[in-house]
Amino acid sequence: MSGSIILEYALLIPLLPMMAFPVILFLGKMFNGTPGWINKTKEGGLIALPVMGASLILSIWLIIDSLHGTSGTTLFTWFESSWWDPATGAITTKVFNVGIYIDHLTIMLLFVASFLCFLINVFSIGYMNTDPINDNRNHRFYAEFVLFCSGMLGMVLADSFIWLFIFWELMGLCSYLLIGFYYERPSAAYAAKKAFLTTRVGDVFLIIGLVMLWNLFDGHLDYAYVFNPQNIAAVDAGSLQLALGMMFIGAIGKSAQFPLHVWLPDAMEGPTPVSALIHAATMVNAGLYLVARMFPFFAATPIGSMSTLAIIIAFIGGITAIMAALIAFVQMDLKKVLAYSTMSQLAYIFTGLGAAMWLANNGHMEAATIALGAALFHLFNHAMAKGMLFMAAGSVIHEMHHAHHEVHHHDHSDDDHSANDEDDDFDAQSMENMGGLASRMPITATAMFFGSMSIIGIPFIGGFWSKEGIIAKTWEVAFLEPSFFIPALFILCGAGMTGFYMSRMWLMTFAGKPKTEVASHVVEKTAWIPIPLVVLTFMTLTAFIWAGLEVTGWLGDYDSGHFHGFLSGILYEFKHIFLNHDITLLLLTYVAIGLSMILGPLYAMKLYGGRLEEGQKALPWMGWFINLSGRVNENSDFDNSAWANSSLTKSLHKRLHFDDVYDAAMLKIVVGCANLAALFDTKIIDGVIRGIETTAQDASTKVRSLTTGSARDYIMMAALGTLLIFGLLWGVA
Amino acid sequence: MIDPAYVSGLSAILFTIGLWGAFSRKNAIVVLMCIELMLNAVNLQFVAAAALWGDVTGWVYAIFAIAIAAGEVAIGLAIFLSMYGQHETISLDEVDLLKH
Amino acid sequence: MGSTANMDLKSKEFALIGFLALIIAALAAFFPNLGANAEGNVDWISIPLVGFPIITGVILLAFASQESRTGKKKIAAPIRLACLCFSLIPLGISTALFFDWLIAVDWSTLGYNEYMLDSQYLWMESIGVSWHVGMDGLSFPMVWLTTFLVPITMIMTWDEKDGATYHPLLLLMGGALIGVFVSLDLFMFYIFWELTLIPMFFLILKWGGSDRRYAAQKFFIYTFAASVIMLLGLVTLYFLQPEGSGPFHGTITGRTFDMTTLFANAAAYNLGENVFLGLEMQKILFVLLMIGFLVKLPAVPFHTWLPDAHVQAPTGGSMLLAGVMLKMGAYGMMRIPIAIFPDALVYYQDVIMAIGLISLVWGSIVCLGQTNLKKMIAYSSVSHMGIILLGIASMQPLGYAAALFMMFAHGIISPMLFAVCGAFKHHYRSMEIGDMRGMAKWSPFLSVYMMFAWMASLGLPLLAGFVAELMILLAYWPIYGWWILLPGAVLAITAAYYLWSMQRTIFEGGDEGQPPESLNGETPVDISVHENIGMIILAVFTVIFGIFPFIALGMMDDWTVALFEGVFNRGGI
Amino acid sequence: MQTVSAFSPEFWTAFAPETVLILGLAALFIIPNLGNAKLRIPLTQIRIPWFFGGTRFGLTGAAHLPGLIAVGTLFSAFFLATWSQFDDSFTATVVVAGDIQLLKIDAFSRLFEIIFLGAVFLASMASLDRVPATIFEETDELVEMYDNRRQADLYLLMLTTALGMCLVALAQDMFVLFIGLELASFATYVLVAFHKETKAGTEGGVKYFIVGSVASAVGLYGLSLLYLWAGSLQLDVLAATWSTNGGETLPIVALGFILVGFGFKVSAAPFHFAAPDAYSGANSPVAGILATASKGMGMIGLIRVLVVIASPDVGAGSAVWLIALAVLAVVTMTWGNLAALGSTNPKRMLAYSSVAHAGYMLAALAAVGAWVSGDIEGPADYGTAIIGAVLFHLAVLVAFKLGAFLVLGLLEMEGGASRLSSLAGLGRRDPLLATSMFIFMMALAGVPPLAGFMSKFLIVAGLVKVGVGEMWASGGPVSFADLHWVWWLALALFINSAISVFYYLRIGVIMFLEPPEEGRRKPLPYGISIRITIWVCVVATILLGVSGDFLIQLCYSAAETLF
Repeated sequence: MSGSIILEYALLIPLLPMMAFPVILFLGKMFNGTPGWINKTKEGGLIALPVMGASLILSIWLIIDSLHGTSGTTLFTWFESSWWDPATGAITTKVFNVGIYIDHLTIMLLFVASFLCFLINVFSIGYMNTDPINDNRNHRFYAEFVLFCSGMLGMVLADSFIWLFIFWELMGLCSYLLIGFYYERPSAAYAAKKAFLTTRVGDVFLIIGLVMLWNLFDGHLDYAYVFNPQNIAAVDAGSLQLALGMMFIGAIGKSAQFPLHVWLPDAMEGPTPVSALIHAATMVNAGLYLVARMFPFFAATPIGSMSTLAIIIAFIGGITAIMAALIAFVQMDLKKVLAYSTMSQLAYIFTGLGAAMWLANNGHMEAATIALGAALFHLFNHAMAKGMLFMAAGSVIHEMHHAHHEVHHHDHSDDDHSANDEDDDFDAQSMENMGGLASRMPITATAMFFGSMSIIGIPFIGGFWSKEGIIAKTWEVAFLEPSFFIPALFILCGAGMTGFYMSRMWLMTFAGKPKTEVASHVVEKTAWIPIPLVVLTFMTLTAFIWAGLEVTGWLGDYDSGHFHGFLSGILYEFKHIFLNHDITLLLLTYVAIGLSMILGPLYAMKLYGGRLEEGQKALPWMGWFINLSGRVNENSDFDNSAWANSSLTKSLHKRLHFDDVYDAAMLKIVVGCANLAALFDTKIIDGVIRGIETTAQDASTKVRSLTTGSARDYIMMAALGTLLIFGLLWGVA
Repeated sequence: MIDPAYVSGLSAILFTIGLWGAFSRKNAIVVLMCIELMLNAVNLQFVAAAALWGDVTGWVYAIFAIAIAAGEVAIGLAIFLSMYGQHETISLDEVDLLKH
Repeated sequence: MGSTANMDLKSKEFALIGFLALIIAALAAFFPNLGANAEGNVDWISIPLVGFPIITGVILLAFASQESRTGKKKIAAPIRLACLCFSLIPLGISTALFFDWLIAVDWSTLGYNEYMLDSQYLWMESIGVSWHVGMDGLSFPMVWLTTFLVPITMIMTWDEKDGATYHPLLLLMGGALIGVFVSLDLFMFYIFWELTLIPMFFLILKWGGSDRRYAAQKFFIYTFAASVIMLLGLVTLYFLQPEGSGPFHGTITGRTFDMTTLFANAAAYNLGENVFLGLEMQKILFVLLMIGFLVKLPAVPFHTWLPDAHVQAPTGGSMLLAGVMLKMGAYGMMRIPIAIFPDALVYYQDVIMAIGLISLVWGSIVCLGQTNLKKMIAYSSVSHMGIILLGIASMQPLGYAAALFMMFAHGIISPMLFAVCGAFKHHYRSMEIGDMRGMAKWSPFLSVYMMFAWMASLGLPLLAGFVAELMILLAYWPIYGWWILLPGAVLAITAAYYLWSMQRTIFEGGDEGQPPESLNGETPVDISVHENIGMIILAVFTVIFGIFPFIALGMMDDWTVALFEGVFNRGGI
Repeated sequence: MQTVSAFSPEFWTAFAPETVLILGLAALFIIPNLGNAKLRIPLTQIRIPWFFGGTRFGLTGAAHLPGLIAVGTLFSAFFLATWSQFDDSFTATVVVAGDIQLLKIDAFSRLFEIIFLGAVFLASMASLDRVPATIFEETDELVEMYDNRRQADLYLLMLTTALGMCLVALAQDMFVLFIGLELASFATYVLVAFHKETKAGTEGGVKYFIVGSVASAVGLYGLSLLYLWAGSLQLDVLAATWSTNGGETLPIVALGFILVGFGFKVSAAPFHFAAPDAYSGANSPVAGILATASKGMGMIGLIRVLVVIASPDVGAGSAVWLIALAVLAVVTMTWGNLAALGSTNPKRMLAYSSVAHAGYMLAALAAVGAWVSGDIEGPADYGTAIIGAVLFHLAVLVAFKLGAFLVLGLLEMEGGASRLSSLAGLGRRDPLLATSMFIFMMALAGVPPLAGFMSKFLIVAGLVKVGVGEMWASGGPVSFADLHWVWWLALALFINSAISVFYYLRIGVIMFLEPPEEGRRKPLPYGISIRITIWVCVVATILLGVSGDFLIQLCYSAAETLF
């Protein structure tokens, strides 16, 4: 492993934010409410910003420094302990190190993390500090924010699964704290607990998986050792698959996949920047990162020995993709739609990873590389786009609020946010209250426009490049391994559904006439907020550059891949996608495009499209779309009532009853048993002790009642005693 | 001379009577008499044994035992008196403030 | 600090304190040099760590009794102050030793049955009792922990009522606890073992809650009965030793209570092919000894004294009880039965594992059903003590080191837990979960500490608790395989009851929160300054030992290695 | 070993303590009666001043005088005994009359003399302040108590008790021993009934007297049987005879009767019934004597009979009394502890606890028997160690049991200690006193590092030692079944002491937790001498626990003289 200067300082990347955490917290405790604290440092925002900037710069330095190949370093020994072999009596030392490990996967995620952390920090200064409800508690926000960032960066840089887990848990904590930011709201407190517990369930399996792995690789969890093919070949593939499966459950929990997905929608109780950073862009990717980390195992184990796990991963992905998309259809809450879409897109990536794993494990290495690359590239695109979308949504909600306050002539002095939520049932997040904002919030609308396109996979924009790859590779596997048809089919339909619900969201928000009087007063005026939107729009639009550089190939090969020439790359991509020699794949591509680009949006237009009101004018690149939607909407006499009243729709409104079932199980079964146990403990176990005492007391009264108080009885007793003694003497003699 | 066996047999009988009386009779004085009876059984025993062994010490023991008995009577009566002074009775059954 | 207000010292009391301080300084400075042991190094243990707190505690108690007799309260403040100063002296010494040994001493050179500052004096030659003290990787962390916790406890419960007796009792308690950990003589060990009961008994009896009478008696009798059984085992063991071995064997009995001799004998027999005393006798004695230790630990089903004792005990009492006293059980196990009865240990390995598992699972499940905050914490420590048993049952140096570190970490975390409960009791006059909502609004500091302590206790990484749990799991899986799912489930349940209790106390409750009725209308106040100080210190150390576990783990690991080489290694069991 | 004949000059020097006691008795007879009486020679008018009787002199008539005399006497006797124990020129001395050994001074008897004299000394010193419990009595009776005649009676009886006990300790002839026993018993009967103004006092006296004299009669009958069998009551003769033909019926019957006689003295169940009544009737110092010294007296008897005479080491059926004693021991300790568990009168509680302690000592004796009877092969120091443990127990018992009674005595000075609640609030009223009471309780319960723990520990050590025997072999395999059944006595003992903690602890709880009774708010009467005695007891309790080594050695060497 090569160690350059920056590697020695790489620890600073997570360390700086971690050290900023107590600083901000205590400064906040001290200076809360003082004008200097509020204006000069934005209640800590301007302390967090340079810190995040510093770690961004360091990260970029690190990335550039180690663009090609793997590198890493061991910083210090965390602790060491010993293992004893009863058979031989030999005692070996097991070392647990702290170190940095860098390969392409790390680089990509490191960039995503540090970049988005920085941007969202900028955004939150605009968002949080202009909201009266947050006064005197923003220091908590920023402190927990930087702590989270250090967790994310640390997890990415960690050189062993142990430290991955440690930072993983740290992120979980911060997510708990930030979801519960408005702790006084029961819903927030509940959501925070739910998020932590649900992910905790996954984490338990994760750590058990780690323990199994540690045992398999006789006492090593550091990547350098466990990714070494010889070491992998040495272990039994079956138990390895078991261990990885356990770890995968952890990933499911963290990335909100099928059985453990319930926490993500509720997590939207947190402030929007939190949703943007943690629940869209970074933390939820941790699960993907973990699974992606497993790739070398699949590559190095014997053919087909671990296909089962690959299939399971793909299945989980497929199921989640379609389920989340379905639920997203009926959501009216702007952020909830995005949350479900996040789930669905992460599911895509899981499916892609599953396909990659399967290919790798069955000896199709090149294909596997491409699939893996596509999946990770989609992770990248999705992170950028979804982060942007959330921030845009946040901006919409924010401005809606202000508009709402102005309309209702609230004086901002004693203004209290949640109080309003209780006073009037105006929900600033509900899309039913929006509409026609395209002209009033041009930047936001643009950002959301391109973001949605990237998520949908409109050709040449952002997600398109990666999504096509995922779908194609999945189907490729499906032809080799029939059981892959189901996930493949799911994600194919998912493409179309994405097209529908994303367009629906955009249209309901920005197109048509304002549905409420508030919406017509919205103005885009808060400082700081637009900056990240613009930057990220640019990032989304320039995704084709990465595609051209064949980032997929580079990402797919963790340690030795390198970028290709731009033009040749872009040409190759085009050929590969639009004029594929393989007819099935070609067909597939066009079906996917058709679904996602034509059918989904068209359907959305029919239902929710509409022109802006007179005099309002959207920016050109959105205008045509709005007008088109308006035309489609008018010219179609499409009756959706059957759909809307179907039982499926109802259960979709109820999120397919997952939450109800889980809550019931938790409250009825677990807590019920717990109460019984508590009762048993006091009544039976302790009852025995008390029983002994009472029996002793009773015996005491009985014994003492023999002392009648009459001397004659005493003498008689003595006489009896004499007889007893004689009896005993005789018995022996 | 008399076979000491008879004497000790007699003393055994006396002793038994005394012990029986000691816990069968209510009246303190009678109980005291029973105790004396037991002591006398002891005396008989000693005397008989002394005769048996032709050993003087037995008689000495007997004399000492008589002295002990005398002392016992003296003390006993004194205590009974004070008891009577407090409880106006010498029936052992009615003196049971202290119990359990 | 509320105390400074009433700290108007009369000159007489100044004189008193100064006089005491002089005596103490003289003792501390002079006696160690008297007790220079064979190697000629100074005996820093006997007087400075053990004798000093006990002596001063007794002296101050004598003064305090005069106070409560003449009814003048002036004396409380200086005595309190004196106790704090006196408790800082052992802390200073042990910390100095800690640093010294951390840097200077290579613990791995310290073989099995070898001790730091090992010094021995004749005590009762007729029955072979010697005053034998020394520290090794097993005992030293606990000693440091004790010296560390006593002043913290004093600070945190600074203005406990009737402080003139309260604080000296804490001092006494600390001395007795240290005595348990440093004693290398069975007799001495037992004496200190029982001596710890008395101050705790009074702490519960005088400063306890409404049902303190029952709780105090239960605590005393329960543990006393168990330790008496243990004593029977010890005496039997004592007479089963070869006659005339050891430095101070009794002139009458011919045996010695010296632990090191016992260990040496046992090891000599065990490492050979033959088994010390034979398996059958080992089993009996093992059980006899373990009863005493398991009750102290406590392990289900012997645990029911703990919730009562904790719920009734005052905050300081709970802190020491959970922080150090429970560890005595684990310490005793590791020190005596395991070291001399390896075969019995192997024989009962699965039983111990089962007991540990039951304690772990049962404790956590019962926690979930508790409505009283302190009772919940008490049961949670039952569950954590179960983890220690798992570590022992794993029969791996890793597991042992984990158990040791768990003792240490839990010794730092659980006092904080109980301090938080105490703060609830003290400031809200209610520890019932659900009596209140949204207290974070009213007492942010308390809420922060609560969350911190709760998180630390549920094993959040980078806090002290995590390392131990991780190591336990690592050591557990290879031996017991899928049983690991139970500890795993417990990790989730633990998180569940902790978070749930937080949700129902410091969260929710709307903008104004819902203070408990027990305050009947007063505005809730946040915790006081000295509580803050104590909490912060505890929190900081929790983080330090979470991020840099090797500080303590190093010597623990070396000790376990020495133990396994000295006790278990004989070509397979 | 030197031999002296009775009343020879060496005799008086050898028996210095007893001599002092006798002189003290004489002084107590004479001095308080000195007055300006004149004797008229008959048929004349000449009156010779004859200072006996008449109106007393102010000095000699002082109420405190008898007490002071008695205390002085007892202390000097105690001092002499102790001192003779520690000087090297001490040699065992035997008193003979003709060919009969009457008394013997050796380490064993000296130790017991020390115990007895110490106990009685402390008790009488405490009695200096002790005024009668006058809860339901009128106050003029208090004056009556101060009347020096009555004081003289009290201390006469005290001295007599001491003398009798010393005689028991010294006796080499069973009958002499018995006479000493009776002497002490008579004195204690009267002492118990000394409060003839209270119902409780007289009742306790009566019961104690009746049961006691029955028991002694039974014991005496046993002696007579023994004499009938052996033709002598000399210890050595009896031992010799026993070893030749101890298997016969007659000696065993005699043994049974004698066991009853001494069993009453040590208050072993079921002969203990009168004890609680007597303790609660008597005033506390006297109860203290009963619980410590007179128990020791009984133990001497048992040791002499069981270990010296009927030592079952040889001959057929030799181990007859082992099982009997073991059963008696277990029954006694369990009975005592159970009864004490629910008792609401502190004095009765202490009485029951002393029953339990008797059980512990009996168990130890059973262990000795088990060792002597040879079904455990072990070196000679086995039995010695255990007897030593018993002696140690008796010695330290004086410290904490008497101390506990003295604390109750201090409470009686302000009116009664017959209810647990009379101890309530002591922790607030007089913390030091409460602490010392708590220390005594903990010592009784056997909590380290107090003397009570050491004694209990030594006894258990003895039991276990016998139980384990020489099994340690070479660390080689040891079967649990090889443990002698005596080991289980140790277990029983421990279980019992675990039970006993409950009621000892309850005293502490009541003292420190409960509020004082009505009318008991004012500070306790001071009572300098009783407090001093309490302090002596506390210090002894702690010191003998922490470093009882020298006393252990002493008891061991004392026990050695038996074998």
